[in-house]
Amino acid sequence: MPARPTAPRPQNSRVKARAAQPQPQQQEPSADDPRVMLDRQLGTLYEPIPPYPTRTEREGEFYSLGDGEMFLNLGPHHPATHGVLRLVLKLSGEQVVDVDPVLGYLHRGVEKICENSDYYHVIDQVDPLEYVSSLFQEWPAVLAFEKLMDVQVPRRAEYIRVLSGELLRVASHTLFMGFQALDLGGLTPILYGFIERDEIVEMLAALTGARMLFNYFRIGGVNGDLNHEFMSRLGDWMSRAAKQSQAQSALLNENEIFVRRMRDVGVLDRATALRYGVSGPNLRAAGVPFDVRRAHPYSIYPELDFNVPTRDEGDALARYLLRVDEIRESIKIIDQCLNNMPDGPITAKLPRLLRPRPGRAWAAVEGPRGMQGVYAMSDGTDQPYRFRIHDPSFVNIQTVPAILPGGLLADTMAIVASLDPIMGGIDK
Amino acid sequence: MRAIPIRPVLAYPGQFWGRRSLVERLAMILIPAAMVAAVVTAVVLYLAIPPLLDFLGANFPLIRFFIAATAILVLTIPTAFVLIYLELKVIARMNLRVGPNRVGPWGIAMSLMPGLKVLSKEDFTPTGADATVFTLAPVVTFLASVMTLLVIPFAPGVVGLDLNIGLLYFFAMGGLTVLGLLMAGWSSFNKYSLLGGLRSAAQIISYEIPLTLSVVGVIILASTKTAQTLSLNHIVLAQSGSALDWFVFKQPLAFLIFFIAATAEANRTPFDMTEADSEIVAGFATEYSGMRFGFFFFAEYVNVFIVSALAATIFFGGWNAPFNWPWPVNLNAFQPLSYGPAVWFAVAAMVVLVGTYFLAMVVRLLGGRSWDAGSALVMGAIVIFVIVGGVVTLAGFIALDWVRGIVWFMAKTYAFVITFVWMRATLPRVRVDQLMGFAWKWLLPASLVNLFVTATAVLILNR
Amino acid sequence: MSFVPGLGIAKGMALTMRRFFAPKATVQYPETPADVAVRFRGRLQLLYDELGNVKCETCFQCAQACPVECIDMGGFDTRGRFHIHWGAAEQYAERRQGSALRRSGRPVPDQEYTHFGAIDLAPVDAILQKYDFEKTEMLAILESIQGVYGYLPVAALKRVSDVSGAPYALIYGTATYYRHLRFEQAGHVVAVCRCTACLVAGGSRVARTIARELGTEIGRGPAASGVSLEQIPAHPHGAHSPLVTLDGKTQQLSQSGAAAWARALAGRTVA
Amino acid sequence: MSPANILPTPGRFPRLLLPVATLGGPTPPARPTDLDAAVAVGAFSSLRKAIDDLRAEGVLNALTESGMRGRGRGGLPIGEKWRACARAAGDAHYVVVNAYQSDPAVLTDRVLLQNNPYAVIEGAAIAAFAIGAAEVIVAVRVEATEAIKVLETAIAAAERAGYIGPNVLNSGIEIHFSVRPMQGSYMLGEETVLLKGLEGKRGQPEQQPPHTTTRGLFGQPTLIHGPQTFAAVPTILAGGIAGFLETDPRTFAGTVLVQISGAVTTPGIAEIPFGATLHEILDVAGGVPAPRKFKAMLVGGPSGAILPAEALSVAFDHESLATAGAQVGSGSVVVLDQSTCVVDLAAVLTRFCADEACGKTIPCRIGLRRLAEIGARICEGQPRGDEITRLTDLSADVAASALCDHERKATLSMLSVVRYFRDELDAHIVRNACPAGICHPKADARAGAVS
Repeated sequence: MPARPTAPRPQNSRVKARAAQPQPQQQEPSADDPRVMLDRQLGTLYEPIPPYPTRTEREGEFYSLGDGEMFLNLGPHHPATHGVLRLVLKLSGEQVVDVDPVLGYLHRGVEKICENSDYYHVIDQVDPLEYVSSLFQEWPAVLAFEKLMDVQVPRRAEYIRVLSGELLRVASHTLFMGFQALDLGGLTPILYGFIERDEIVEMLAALTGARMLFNYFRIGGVNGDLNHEFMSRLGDWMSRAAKQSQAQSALLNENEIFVRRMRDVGVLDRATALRYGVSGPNLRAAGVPFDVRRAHPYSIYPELDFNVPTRDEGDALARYLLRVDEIRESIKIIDQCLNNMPDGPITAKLPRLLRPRPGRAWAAVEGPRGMQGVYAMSDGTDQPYRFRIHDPSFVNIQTVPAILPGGLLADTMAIVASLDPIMGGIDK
Repeated sequence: MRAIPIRPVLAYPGQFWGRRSLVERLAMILIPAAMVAAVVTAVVLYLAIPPLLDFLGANFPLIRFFIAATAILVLTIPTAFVLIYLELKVIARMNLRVGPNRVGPWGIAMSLMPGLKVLSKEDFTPTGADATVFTLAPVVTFLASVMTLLVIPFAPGVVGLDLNIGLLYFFAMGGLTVLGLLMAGWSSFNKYSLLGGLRSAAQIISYEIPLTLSVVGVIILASTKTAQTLSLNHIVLAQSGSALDWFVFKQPLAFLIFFIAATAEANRTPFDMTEADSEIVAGFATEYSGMRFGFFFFAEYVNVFIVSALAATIFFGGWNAPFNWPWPVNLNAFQPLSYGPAVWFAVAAMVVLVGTYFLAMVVRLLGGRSWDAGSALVMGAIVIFVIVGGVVTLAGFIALDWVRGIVWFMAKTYAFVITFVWMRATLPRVRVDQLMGFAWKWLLPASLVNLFVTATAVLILNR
Repeated sequence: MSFVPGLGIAKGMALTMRRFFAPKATVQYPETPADVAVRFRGRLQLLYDELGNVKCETCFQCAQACPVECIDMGGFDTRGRFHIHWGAAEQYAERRQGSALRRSGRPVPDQEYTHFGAIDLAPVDAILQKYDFEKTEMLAILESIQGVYGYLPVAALKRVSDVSGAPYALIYGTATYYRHLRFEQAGHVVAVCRCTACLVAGGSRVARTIARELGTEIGRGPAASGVSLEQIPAHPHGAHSPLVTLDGKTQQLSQSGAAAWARALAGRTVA
Repeated sequence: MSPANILPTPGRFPRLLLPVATLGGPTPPARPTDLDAAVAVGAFSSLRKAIDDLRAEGVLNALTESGMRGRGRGGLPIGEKWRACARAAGDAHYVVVNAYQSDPAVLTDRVLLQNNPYAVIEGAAIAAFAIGAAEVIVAVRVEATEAIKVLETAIAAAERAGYIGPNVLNSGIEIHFSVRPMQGSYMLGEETVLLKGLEGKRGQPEQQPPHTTTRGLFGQPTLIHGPQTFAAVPTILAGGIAGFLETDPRTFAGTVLVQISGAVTTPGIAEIPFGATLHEILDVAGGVPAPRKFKAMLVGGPSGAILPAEALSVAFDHESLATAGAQVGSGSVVVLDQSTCVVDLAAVLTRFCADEACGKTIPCRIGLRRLAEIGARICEGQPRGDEITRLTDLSADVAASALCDHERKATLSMLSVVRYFRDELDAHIVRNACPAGICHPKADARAGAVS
């Protein structure tokens, strides 16, 4: 076979012909042609005033600028908004005059999805909502379905649920302390927070198999029993848990700059908190000792003794210190759970296909950010007819227009961080 | 042999160059370039030396100033890189992290990377921005902070220009940086930068006054010793002798005020309002990118270096040793240059080459198989240079006083730099109005009181 | 809240300085493998169906599509051929390191191959040079490697993957698909023709009895007896059917005689 | 008589592909690779005609008007296919001659290449010219050593003479030929699998559309046909469109090579025009010798169908075979006599198709294996209750979700047994008896079995 020339072969005729044709001329100049002039009002600063006529009186009043005032878009793409939250601030100088929080950037219609999935599938649909503490989302869903199908959960499963829930509460609060300091400019607490949270999350991975979205609770119990790896890690962590969180808070609680930035900032008093329906640490910091574990007891909380820390000032510092106290309480609860953990099965007997009787059920749980509730309605088929999720952060974020005006721009960060909102739960 | 059908050649980088690692590519470019440069400079020097010498002799001071100015400008960039690396590592260590350790041995090249990245990025001007002011702002900021280095006495003879109004010049140039920040804030047509610019103006102006007043006390003390009280060199000379003569022990309150005001001046952590990440995104530098942002980035770190240098000079006796060495050691017995430069050069070359190979073997033995020949050699060369450098500086430290001066000066300055970085790792940010209130209500009165007390003390004691 | 103004800040600074000297929490991931919990559900691994054979046909489509080449397979495939197992699926460190080095153009250090059985890789480089490292010539490259070594050693495949830059999954996929490429040294080869004419003449019964006697299947490779059973690709014209050849030589076999012949062959090689 | 020899066909059958001495036809050149003799008989004249006066557009029009169909399994009109490939944009176009005869028993392409290489080369060159391809790849089986030798010498001779190569008939067009021997998998016969093999990848078929005419070899537009299609193209352009239509307007234009084997007096390869009936094909091979009686005919290779005596009147072309439940397939016709058990043969054929499946789609990988198990159960006499309904449903699913022709046609053998030999099937299932005596050996029926 004669060796063929290895010179690169010319394109075949048709391709060469097409390349030789003159390129079509561009008629109108492209958008980024420098000669194209922007519209004439370049001189005035851009104001994010919506083009459509104002729909409500409140919106009209918000979007009318006084003299010396300007709008500032804080978010949705902003380093300190805990996810995709947009706050339209009306500033006069650095003073915040009015706020309009815009939500919905993360909305994907989870409640509608749950209506099209069977009862098992709903549980892991609910996990990514409040992703920092996903067990507390599964818990109310599972409780509601158990009420619908009146299933009796074995005691050992209840204890394991409380144990893993309280562990996750500690992890969530540690992370909160880190983010609060980060929003005020401290670089180190966020790292300490993540190191401790990682230890707890690794432990939960040994128990449930996942680090963040656990999908561990089942209707009538839990997915996996305690195993040696989980118990050894838990024991190791318990021995130094109290000392660790104490050291972490020492860095911040007495730090003058931190305290001066947080005291009397974003005061949420009893009346407004109750009027907005706030729940959880933000409410208890305003002096109302409401805790779902005590007010509407569920699972085995009545048998556990722990007290509900409350503070009266209602400012950002109070909310922060309250969460530090709650970590201590949770560690006490975990200790009690470990000491009197009963034996027995971890799940109740259930048919493979769940068709609960037509009816409605409401169940609520005390999550790290407040009352997580689920209102499930079933119509006898294997898919829930309606699956309403009550998320505490959604309510907490509504109080922002009430407590933000009056403070400075720097305070917005402190206040929003102290409310500890999770956008996944807000937008659902 | 079956014919291989021809098909479109995929865009695949040349086998040879595409397969070389970064180290090999650098070596293949740098080594030949270095050799050529050495030969060329040798030839030029040989030809140009005689006429050059007498021209220099004629107008020496002008040449000296010109060399000093370029030296300072050239030195600021490496100091900035060292500071960036120092900050990355120290903050990481404090966060229980390890910090950069992948790019280059122990992550040394990590500070180089942002520098190169900033050089390569496109720096565009946003629409609506005032182009000229937008472009000039970084220049003003960077030059203002670099020019202050001219008057700082690094060592007895080593000072850019020994102005007799050194301190006044220093504060004048320091004040210019705020002009740059304002220009940047206003011109980038972005609300966040506007806020950042205004904050920086308010902050630096309100801290300028306590800063200058706190230094006046030192000037009064220095006037008891020397005539030219404003010249930094003379302030350092005034503090010669043992550590007890340093002004920090005579002016403790002034030092405290100076330190707080200096952190605000350099926009460092408790007071980094102008570039508050969590509040106004990146403050005045929000719209900047590419080398313009690079200037702001370096200006910040050079500022930290300058402020620590000034603190060391005024309060901690610049290049004075804390105590003079009781057992005098002199090296005049050992006159290295007496044997003639050729011998000296040969000895040095021998030591370096043998050292490199020996250490390369040691590295290969200790490091195990993960070190291939090339990087072991490079590592050996680095270690031998470090050792030789150490020995030479030690000899210099003992023999020459300006080497000793530089070492003490750098030690003190970097102690201050580390404290600034330490504060950045720990403290959260102060609110703007608290910042202002603190300056006007606390620092200003304190500095006035300090001034009054020092004045009366000098008056009474010197009578 | 302590009354001394600077105390809180000082305590904070003291804590950070203490932590400066404390042992660090970072785990250098690729060097020290992450200690993943036993019950961790995020692990990529093959599942078995109720009959106990692997659900996955190991056709390597996913491995070839994976941009970072972190998917790899082990165990037996549905045709019973044994794949080289890369160790526990979450041991990504060792493999990802190799592929990361390769994609960045840096040479992968040699010691990666040794635990696959050291062979002389010079002929492989010669073959790659001849085909100009062309990924599309993979079939020709594999055939020449089999020509040199008599089978396809894994070290050679790894070498081809590293030098030519073709993802290992592509090479492994091609190597396991074509019947004439084999992974074990070929001992005696019994070939059976399964063309329609031979099938009509009872060829499949003969093939099945031989397979049962030799304890292997067509294309599975040598079983305990060391004899591998292959399929004749095309019926050479002129040969009578059903056609059975031993190492190329045709055998006169009837359906009944096949079993005895095969048992004798297996016995002879084993004994 | 070895299956590779060429059977003489009756005079009225047109002689297009094999230049074999027929009663009264032109005498073929002594050596197939003798270029001058071939040119004398008219080789490469159509290529010159195409390049000089017909131009690319003319060639496409001529092919469309002739209504010529592909000889492969699809049997689609090739005019449209070439035009689509010509129009498709791509960096480079390719022409692939698929001479990889995957059916182990069929040697038609190999014999064609040995006897008439220049027709195939000229046809491929015309195709390359028509669609603007600069590269023609001939994929052949490694075992066809004789065909490869002949083909390579023919290509070298043609290149030296300037008919192909860098400057085709000094018209400035470049057409380079290369021969690629392939081996290793039955599936390589399918066109997209062959392309994967040429690219050195795992041989698994691709979704069509996009057809290979728009995204083929290396993602560029590729034209793939068997050697018989390419060999017929020059005769169309030379004989003019009319020459083609004279044979029989109602059937397809052109002829196809058929491999006749099994219980016939003279097994071999015959050139049969489309439209000839199975009976005529049987007569060409001399019919079934005296002691044996004709029972059935396996048409279409391993994934073909088993047709009974009544179906002998069916014409041998794509549409009518499809109605009879068979396919042209690899062009193999196997004649079966009384001694073969049709059910056992169908089961074995399905087993073969299941083993050779590439495994890309689940119905083909798992479905065919279950079908083979059903066939095996029937033969071994442990059938489950509703075997036939499960058989037909499963076959329908497998064929419906087919990704390539192998999967689509693999179920034909079992279905044809259900359709035509229902009594023999029931004998196996109900009475657990095998009329032909293969599945359950009865003492007396053994004598007739073919050893």
